[in-house]
Amino acid sequence: MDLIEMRDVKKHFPIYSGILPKVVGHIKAVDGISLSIEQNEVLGLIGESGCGKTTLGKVALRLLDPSEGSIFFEGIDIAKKKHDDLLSFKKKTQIIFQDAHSSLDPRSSIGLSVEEPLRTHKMFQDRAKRKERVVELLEEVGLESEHYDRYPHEFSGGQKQRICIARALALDPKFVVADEPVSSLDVSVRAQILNLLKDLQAKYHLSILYISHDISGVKYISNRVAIMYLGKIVELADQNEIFKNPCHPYTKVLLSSVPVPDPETREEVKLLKGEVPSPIDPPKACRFHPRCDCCTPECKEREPELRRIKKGHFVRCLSFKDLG
Amino acid sequence: MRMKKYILKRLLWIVPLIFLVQTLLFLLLTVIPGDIAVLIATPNAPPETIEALREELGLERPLIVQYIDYVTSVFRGDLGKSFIFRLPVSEILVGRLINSLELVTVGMMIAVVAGIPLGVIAAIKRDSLYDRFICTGVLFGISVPLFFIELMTILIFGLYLGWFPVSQRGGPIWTVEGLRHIILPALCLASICLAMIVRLTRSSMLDVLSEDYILTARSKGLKERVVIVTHALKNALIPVVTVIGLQYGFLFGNTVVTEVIFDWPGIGRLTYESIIMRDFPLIRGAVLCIALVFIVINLLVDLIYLRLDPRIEYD
Amino acid sequence: MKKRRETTIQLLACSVAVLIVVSGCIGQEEEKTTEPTITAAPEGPVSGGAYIEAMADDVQFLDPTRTSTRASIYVTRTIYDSLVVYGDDMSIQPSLAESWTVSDDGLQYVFNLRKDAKFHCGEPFTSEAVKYTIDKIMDPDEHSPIAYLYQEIENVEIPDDYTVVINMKAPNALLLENIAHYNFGLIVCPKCSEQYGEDFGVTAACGTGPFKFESRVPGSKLTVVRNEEYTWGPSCRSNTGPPYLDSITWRIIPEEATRLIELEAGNIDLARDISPESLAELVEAKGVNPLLYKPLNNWWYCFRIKDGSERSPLTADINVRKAVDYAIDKEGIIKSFMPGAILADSWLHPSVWGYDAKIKDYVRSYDPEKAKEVLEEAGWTDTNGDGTRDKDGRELILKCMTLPTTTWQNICTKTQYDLSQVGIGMDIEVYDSASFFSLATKGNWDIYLMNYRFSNADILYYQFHSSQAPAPNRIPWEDEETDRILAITRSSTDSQERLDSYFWVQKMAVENCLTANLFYEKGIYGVSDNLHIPSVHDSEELDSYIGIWKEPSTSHTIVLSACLAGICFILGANLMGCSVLDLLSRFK
Amino acid sequence: MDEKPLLEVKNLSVNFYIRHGVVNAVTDASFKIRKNEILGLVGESGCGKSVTALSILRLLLEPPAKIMGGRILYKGEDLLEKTEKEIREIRGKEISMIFQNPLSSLNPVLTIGFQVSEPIILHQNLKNDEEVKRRTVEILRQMGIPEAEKRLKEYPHAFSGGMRQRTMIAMALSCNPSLLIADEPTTSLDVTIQLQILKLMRNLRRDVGSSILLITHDFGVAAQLCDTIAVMYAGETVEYGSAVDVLKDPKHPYTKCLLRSIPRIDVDIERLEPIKGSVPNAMNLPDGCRFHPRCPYMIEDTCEKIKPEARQLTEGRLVRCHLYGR
Amino acid sequence: MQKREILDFFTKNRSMSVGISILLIYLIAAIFAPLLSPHDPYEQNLDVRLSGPSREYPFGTDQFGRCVFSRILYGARISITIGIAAVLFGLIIGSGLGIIAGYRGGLTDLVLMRLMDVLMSIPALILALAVVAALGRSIPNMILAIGINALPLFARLSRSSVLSIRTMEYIEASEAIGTNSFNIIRYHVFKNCFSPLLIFSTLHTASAILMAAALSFLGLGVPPPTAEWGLMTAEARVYLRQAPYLVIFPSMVILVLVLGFNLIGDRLRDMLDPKLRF
Repeated sequence: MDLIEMRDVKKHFPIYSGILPKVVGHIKAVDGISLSIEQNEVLGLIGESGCGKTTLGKVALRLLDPSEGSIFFEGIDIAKKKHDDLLSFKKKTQIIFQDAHSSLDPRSSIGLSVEEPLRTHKMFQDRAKRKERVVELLEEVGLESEHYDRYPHEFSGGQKQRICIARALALDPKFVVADEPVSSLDVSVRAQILNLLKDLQAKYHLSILYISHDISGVKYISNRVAIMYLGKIVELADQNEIFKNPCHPYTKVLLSSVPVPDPETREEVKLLKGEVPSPIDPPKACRFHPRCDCCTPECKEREPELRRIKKGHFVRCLSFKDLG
Repeated sequence: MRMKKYILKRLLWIVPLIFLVQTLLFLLLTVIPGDIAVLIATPNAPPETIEALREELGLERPLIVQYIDYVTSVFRGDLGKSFIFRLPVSEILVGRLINSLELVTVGMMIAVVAGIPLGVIAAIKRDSLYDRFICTGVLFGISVPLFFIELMTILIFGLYLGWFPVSQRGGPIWTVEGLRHIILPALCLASICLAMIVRLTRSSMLDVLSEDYILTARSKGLKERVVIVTHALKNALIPVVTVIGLQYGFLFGNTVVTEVIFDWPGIGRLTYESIIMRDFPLIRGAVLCIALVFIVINLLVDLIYLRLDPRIEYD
Repeated sequence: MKKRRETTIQLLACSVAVLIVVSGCIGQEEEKTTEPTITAAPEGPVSGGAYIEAMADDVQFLDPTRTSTRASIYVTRTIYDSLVVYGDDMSIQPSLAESWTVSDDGLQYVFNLRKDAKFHCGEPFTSEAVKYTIDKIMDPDEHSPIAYLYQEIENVEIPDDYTVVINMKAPNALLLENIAHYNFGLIVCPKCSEQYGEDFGVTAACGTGPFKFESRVPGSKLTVVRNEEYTWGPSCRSNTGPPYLDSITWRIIPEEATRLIELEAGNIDLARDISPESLAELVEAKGVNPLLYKPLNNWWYCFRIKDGSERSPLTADINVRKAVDYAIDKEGIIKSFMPGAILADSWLHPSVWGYDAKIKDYVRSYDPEKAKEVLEEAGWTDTNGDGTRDKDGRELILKCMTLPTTTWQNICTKTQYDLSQVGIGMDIEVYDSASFFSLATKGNWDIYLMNYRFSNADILYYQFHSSQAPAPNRIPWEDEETDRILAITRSSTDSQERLDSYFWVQKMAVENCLTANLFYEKGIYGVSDNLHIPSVHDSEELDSYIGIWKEPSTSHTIVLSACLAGICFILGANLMGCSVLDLLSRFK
Repeated sequence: MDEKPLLEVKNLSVNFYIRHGVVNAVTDASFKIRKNEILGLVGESGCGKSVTALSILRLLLEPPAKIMGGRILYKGEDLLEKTEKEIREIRGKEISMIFQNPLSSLNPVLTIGFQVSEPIILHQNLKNDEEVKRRTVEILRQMGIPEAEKRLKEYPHAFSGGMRQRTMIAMALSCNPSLLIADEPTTSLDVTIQLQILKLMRNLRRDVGSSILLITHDFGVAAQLCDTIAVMYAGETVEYGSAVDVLKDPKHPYTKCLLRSIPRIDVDIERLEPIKGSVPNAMNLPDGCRFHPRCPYMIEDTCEKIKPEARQLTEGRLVRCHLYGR
Repeated sequence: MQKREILDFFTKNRSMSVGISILLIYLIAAIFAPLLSPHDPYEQNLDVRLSGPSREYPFGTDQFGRCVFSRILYGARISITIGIAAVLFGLIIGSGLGIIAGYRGGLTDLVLMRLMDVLMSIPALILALAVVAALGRSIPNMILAIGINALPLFARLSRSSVLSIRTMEYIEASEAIGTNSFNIIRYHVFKNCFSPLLIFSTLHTASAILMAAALSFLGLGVPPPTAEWGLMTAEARVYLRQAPYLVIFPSMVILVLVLGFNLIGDRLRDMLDPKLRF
């Protein structure tokens, strides 16, 4: 049974202007996404900046209220619920941000920050037991117990990200959204954090939504991969399937334009024409048609859906038949 | 054009603001003990005379009636007659407002003309002797009480050296007589905001000099002077212009002490005297004038800011 | 090419600045040359010269029937004339009324008017104007602040153009004095008053006085010019013809220090309202000297006897009042804060009719020991040892009210110190004048400092007659015997009887210690040397400026400061020009 | 093959004197760029690669920064000895530079046309405004900016990240410099736009004939673009060689570990091998070989004590490590 | 850990220690005024009236012959209390309103901020004038008058710092954990917007003291014979030429105290929040 399933979720940010502020347009950040993540699975979400991947992550955790659509977590639709009855959902889900420095309160010690989830959900009665649990978590992510009273500005970037991970694991959640966890770290430290995430996922059977624009990192850590373009998922498949034979034209260009650290493989790569269109009024029908070089007149009228072309491989492009 | 809508939006806000300022003022005025009738009648006058005088000035009417007339009359554009001078308030205010604006503008000009170059140089020669000297000077500048500077200026320039007159207004500033009279009070006003402008220009200049595009400009091989003036100065002056505007509004409201000491017939002194004399129409008119000038200046500052900084839209 | 354009604009800015400065200086020159060139010190009065005077408070407006503030009085006395005026010896002298007769029952006054007087607007001065003025003051709809002075008048008849008959409801010996006193008797021109209505005295004023109203900037300046046809000046004055001065300008300078500096700088000829503290300064300064005059101004502390609306006064107990009177060091105040003042022994100023030297032996002099004895006897002892006396639980701390002017605060602080020496505490509360008088009427205080200028003994009626409670009789003293005697002072026609009754009232006030009279103030003017004032007598100070004349003033060193101002202006314009240019060229 | 290199940096060392102490940002950086060649200066953040680039054009602010030693030979002359005026002649004309963050490298309050035309006016003293405008539009169009003519009047905030980087490159190349220093030009760009910029820079060598010093932390970018690569760690160049040698057959332990610790798209890696510890603090660098605390091949009591020299293994191949002989 | 770091910052930082030592001197003077002052500040002695600075009277005597030096010592108590009390009044009420407006947003924010605009548009001195005239002259009324002026400034500052904190990710992280908004304010928002408020209060104490002096100067300050610097300057105005030192000494004392506060405020700003500009 899927842990979390999103059906046709939409999130539009209104734009206000004029003397009496009235809505003149919408930024269609997430424009109809249906996605499901099973237990103990890492789903990679790749997309260029401005495609709405972070918004999707936040909507999944109800940090942002979806404009439309429903989100089923363990069978219960939490799209429309109010704050108080979301507590049990929030206990089972967590988020890790990109910039570890700004996601830790500079004025409170890291012990307190990691302890906050325990305090909010009143996990243990007295402070001693809570502190013991925090020290256990810190050691889990590779820090020592005497770091408990230190302040965030005394740690390196990598260590701060470890603290955020420890905080995320405090309530041993089922579902974690990792929004670009490593892209602000040094190259050598990046590997340490990726490995840590991989080990913790295996140990606690977490399901992780790993959001990133660094494609090689996603390839390393995720089981299934989804490619997002202008608020819609254009391709979804298992990790080795999608890297072996990408079908959607955008996925092809995207994967081929990643520079490979091997000087011999320098074949000419097709360049994408033009710029990413603005999400306020995206192109009609297939959103990629202005930049797609195998674009047919039909692509300009009909909106393609996400079709199943093979077991577990879905593509949103008219030139692929639906194999049922 | 977007700007017009923005200006309209800001101007629309003035109506409720005037209404609120009026109400606050009316509340304050009703609470203040004593009234003008007691002052006009000689201390020996019996209570009946005072009652008669209050009758004439309309102070006997029930509070609600007074309040409604008081508020609506502004929107009818008639500010009523001053209790003391029996002249229409608008006539008195116009002259005094211009005097105050003149004094504050000259003061501000001196502060700006002296402040900005000092601030820029202090930023360029950072941590040099010059910079430290300017910083300590600025610290003293903002710490010294205004009335002390004024008394000392009167003592030194007015009395011992006798260079400039210390009281009254000698006419518009384009005549020598007018200029002689305005120099001392304007210098005192300039001294307090000069320090503020120097400090702000220096810190905003330091910010801009640490930006990337300054490095780009230098990498093009431009002379340091050109980099400072074309690239750095314009960016640095944007926040400075805003604060100068706010400073002008702040100064305009606080010229009471200066005008009392230098006997400058400005609106600050008029407000002070009319509060002492409990001349309600005059108080209301003067405070409204100052509030309006304050609002208009804030609007001008925002417009200049939007005009200078292309990044910001009118929303 | 950009560089060249900049420099040309800067040059332009400089030349414009220089031009203005030069024109300013030239403008300066012309003014001086119109002065008469004779420089020898003339003996007799010389006509001509613009006389400038500085005052602290502003003039309200110039309609004598509707205003009575002190500053307005100075100006209205120059624009209007009254029927009778005070002579130098405070006797009633003819002015617009050549002669007058009073009926023996004191109920009818007949005035015979001069025939040669004319109003500024050209209207001849007739009795009709007198009737119009008095009726206007008494008319209840006009709400005139001085209506109470003419309460006893029944009506005014004008049998012909130059005789006026005033019938009284009840005899009031003080009618003539009220008319002569200050601005109460000034006659307005009926035609102009009707024509301007509300604005009469505000935008225009028309009377028979030696000067005509010319211009006014509220809050800063007021100017009157000489009335050429004026020949009907009161006979008791030294000059009855047109005044010597071309014009009089009153400048409003609230800050005393600034008034002094303007006086020394020669920008003004006379500075009024100089506080005694600056007397020493005036003496040293060159080119100016102080002119002391006796303004019939009495300072006193008024005690509260009856309960106010919220507070029962400590001074209800007569012993406390006596102790306070003993404890105040009046000489000390005079020596340090009121140089030239004379010690007050009772209510009336020695040169006011009704003063009697016999009162001296009832007056209490400065005797702190006696004050302590009085308090001990009355049971006020310092039980809790905090330095102030108390009695059955109530601390003897007097609540004193005063005005914010420096002299008032100095006197109160000195008294506070004196009283603390005998164990009486005093809290000083400062109120500005508007709230001071209305709070005084409410009565929630023990003692308040007061000074009032009056020219006749009728002040006693207002202070002690029960009908005058709650104001100006703020003690309030309600006693039939006093009321009866006070009625006699007004009604009886026999002057000796009035003298005895005045004396009785003063003795009563001193015995009951209703007030602690301090001193009679010596008024101070700062006067520049080239100004000549014939006489300053008690009631009208500068007697409508007819006799004042001014020597031709020597030019002051204004050339130096003109150049300095010019240089600053050029520098400023230049700096302004290039910095504005700098900013503009960058913003294109 | 070995005619004089266009630019040669020998044993450059730069310190920063700040309130808390002395930061030795660059201790011993040496590499050379031949004409028409692209050198990649690769290293993690904080290894001093940007400081090296800035010190070539002497763009470091003197009060905090101070060039302690070493020589920077450009066409035979040492740039460190040149006077302020001479250096200004070179900046923008001979050597020009583009920076990492396009958002903040363009002056937000000046128009694009003005900023691009500044070096042209300064260095190419063309006769009148018309000629300058034509040259500006031409260089912008050459860099692939559509309707360049219309865009002169616009302000930087109206451009996207990619367009702004193209403007920066146009600005840098407007006077046909012989060396372009690119400090992490594509780090803040999306993958597809990064590819466009890399393609543009590769064509530069062909169209403009200028050699490029590319500073980056991404081995992929270096592999795709550079002829030779120099790896820097903690202020020193630890390895130098042709791209193929350094990437295919890395000699220095740091380069080896680094290549093994980055995820690859073309190879399925079972488990990344991260380098233990973290980048050393430039205030107190470890003595001996800077990498010894994190080096898996550390030789007892030689690597900690003795500071290795840069040895030449073969022609054009240097490495700074005790493993390769005395 | 953080305490130690701030401490060594003090020692290294010269101007901060100057500022603090000035403040300490004034506090000592205020507390131990009775011991330090050579004469009783209220004891009048008319024979030595208006005499210049001498051994016996370090700062000379005023018009009542009172020792100016001891009056300045006693005056320290009043001026410092007025300054600090007015700022506390503004800080507590102003920032309270500001935080609520900042965090709540929407209508409450609009209403509160517009009210603050009204207070801002009436010039500071005129507002103080009206308040003192209405409630009478006393120290609490002066504190109220100056406090009301500080209200909008504190409200705006705290609102803007709350708005900037709200966008930080650690607030979003707490919301993700599920902490309700009250706890978020208590744990995170308040602690983080404390430093800009601390900086602004030190700087505003300086201007509060100047305002108090200006009020007394206009005759709206404390009643006589209280020893307060502003009142002393106001009273001495008349003797400007005879005894200029009567004006110079109190004003100098005000200048040095305000300088102390400004020094501390500037260094605090550089130390705690370098990005804060106003």
